[in-house]
Amino acid sequence: RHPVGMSGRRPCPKDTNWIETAQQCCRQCPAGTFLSKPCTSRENDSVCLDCPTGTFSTQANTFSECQACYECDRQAFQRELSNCSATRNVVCGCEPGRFRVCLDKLCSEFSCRKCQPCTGRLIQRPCSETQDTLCDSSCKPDFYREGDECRPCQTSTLDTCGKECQQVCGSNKDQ
Amino acid sequence: HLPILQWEDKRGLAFTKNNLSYSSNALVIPVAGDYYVYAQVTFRGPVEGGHRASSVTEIITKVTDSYPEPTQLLTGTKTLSENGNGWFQPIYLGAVVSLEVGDKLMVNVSDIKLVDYTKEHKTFFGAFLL
Amino acid sequence: HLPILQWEDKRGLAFTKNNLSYSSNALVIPVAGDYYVYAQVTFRGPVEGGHRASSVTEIITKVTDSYPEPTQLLTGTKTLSENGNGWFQPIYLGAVVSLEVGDKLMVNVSDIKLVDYTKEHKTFFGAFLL
Amino acid sequence: HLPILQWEDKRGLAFTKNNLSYSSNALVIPVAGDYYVYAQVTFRGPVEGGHRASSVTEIITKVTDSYPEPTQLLTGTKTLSENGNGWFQPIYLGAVVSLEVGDKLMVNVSDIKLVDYTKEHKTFFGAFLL
Repeated sequence: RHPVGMSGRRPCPKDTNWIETAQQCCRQCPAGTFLSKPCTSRENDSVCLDCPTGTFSTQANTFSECQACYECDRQAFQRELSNCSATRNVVCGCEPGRFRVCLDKLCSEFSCRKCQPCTGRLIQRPCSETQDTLCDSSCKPDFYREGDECRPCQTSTLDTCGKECQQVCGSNKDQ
Repeated sequence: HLPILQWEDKRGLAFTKNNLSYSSNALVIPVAGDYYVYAQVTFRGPVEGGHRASSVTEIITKVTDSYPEPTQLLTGTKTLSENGNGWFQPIYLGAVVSLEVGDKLMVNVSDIKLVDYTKEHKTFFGAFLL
Repeated sequence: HLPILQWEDKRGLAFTKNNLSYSSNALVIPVAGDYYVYAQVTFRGPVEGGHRASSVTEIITKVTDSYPEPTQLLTGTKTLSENGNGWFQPIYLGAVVSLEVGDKLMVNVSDIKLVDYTKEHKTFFGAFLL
Repeated sequence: HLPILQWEDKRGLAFTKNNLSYSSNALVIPVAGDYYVYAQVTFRGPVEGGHRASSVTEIITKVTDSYPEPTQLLTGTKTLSENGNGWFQPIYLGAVVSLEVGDKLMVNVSDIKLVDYTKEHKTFFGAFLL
């Protein structure tokens, strides 16, 4: 055997891969399939089969099997944005009313946290898949500030409530 | 007994060979001998409706015809000091054990709702004959 | 993709044999078969100028001629509940995987600045044919 | 040096064979070659009278006739962020090392009082020839 690189391997022409067991280049199988039986004499007679359900391959390949689909983490409030197909892994997002908190820069892992409700405030930017709601810093009319919350004015307790409440809710009552 | 995990044994990276088979949640030993048995479980939380877990436990267990009770082979227990945000905790176990023909190996966990089953490379289980 | 670790393959405890070679940050598989692949990365922090990491991740990845994208074989992800003081967190991974001739194995990490590479017995990587 | 753990080598799940023997706290290597060496120590605390540990360490060490000093083969170090309540922390280590006839393998720990020795499946140590 003349040395042509590791174990008889030769660079293969485009759209073919070296197959060790066949000791030759075989045509790649299209995305969504895998190499069930390598080619024999001619490059073109690779046998490709569809990826079984629950598996996928996104690219042309000579893989002996497809990759297993991921699953969305339902118990951590994830949902499927698109399900797994023969050519594409599942894509997960968050359930409505929740947004993604990424574990790392790639955001390959994320948890889904509840959007904040902005009670008593105007919404500057609604909650989205990737960002929490952005609440206005000031309270809505008929709401007064207590700590970092906005409370609704209640005429019944006007004379006993605090200074801020009386200022906001008192002036509303006089109008 | 603690809940027993179910496993994929054919698709993706999963496989069985040399008569080491998988059935009803267990690896079934075909030949008596010493095996290196291993498993990793990635736990994650908090989960919906789940109480706040203070610890997580993974146990590799053996069930054998010659003894009515399961035997705990390997155990990993870790307390959690997470503060309510999303947390991840992998536990890896592996060791050599002597097994008989027909012995069954299973993985038990403290709380099945806390197991991250979403990706095959995060939670896995296997054995090989020395 | 996540950063790839570089390894020492000759000095100290490190060695390669039986044609399992190391080149451009990867172990290169000489013979098709089932291999037990393992790696431990010790992470430590906080590091100068680094943002406060909330988690660390270690992934053993395979690159193969038969598929244009890397495949994640084993992953360990741990959230950190350290409170700013010096912290250490080892992550060990190991399992049996089926590999082809020429397949390359690498270790990726979430943040290379957090890897403790100072001692060969704290961060290591290897594989053996069953 | 750090304290050395003692091990049970006969009863329960413990065993030695193929001349790999256990004496004075060490596994003694009968045949030169590459071995997969592994150990898990489960640490737990707090313990009576013990100071509050800020970290735990497990080291697999080699003592060899050809070198007067022990060699650290594998090390797992983990800082503790437990808040005083009861805590558990397992550390698993495993890798391939080249050993000579008569080499001795031992497990050292940072604080022997923190080792959970109560159950054989929580703290274990072993090696096998490839």
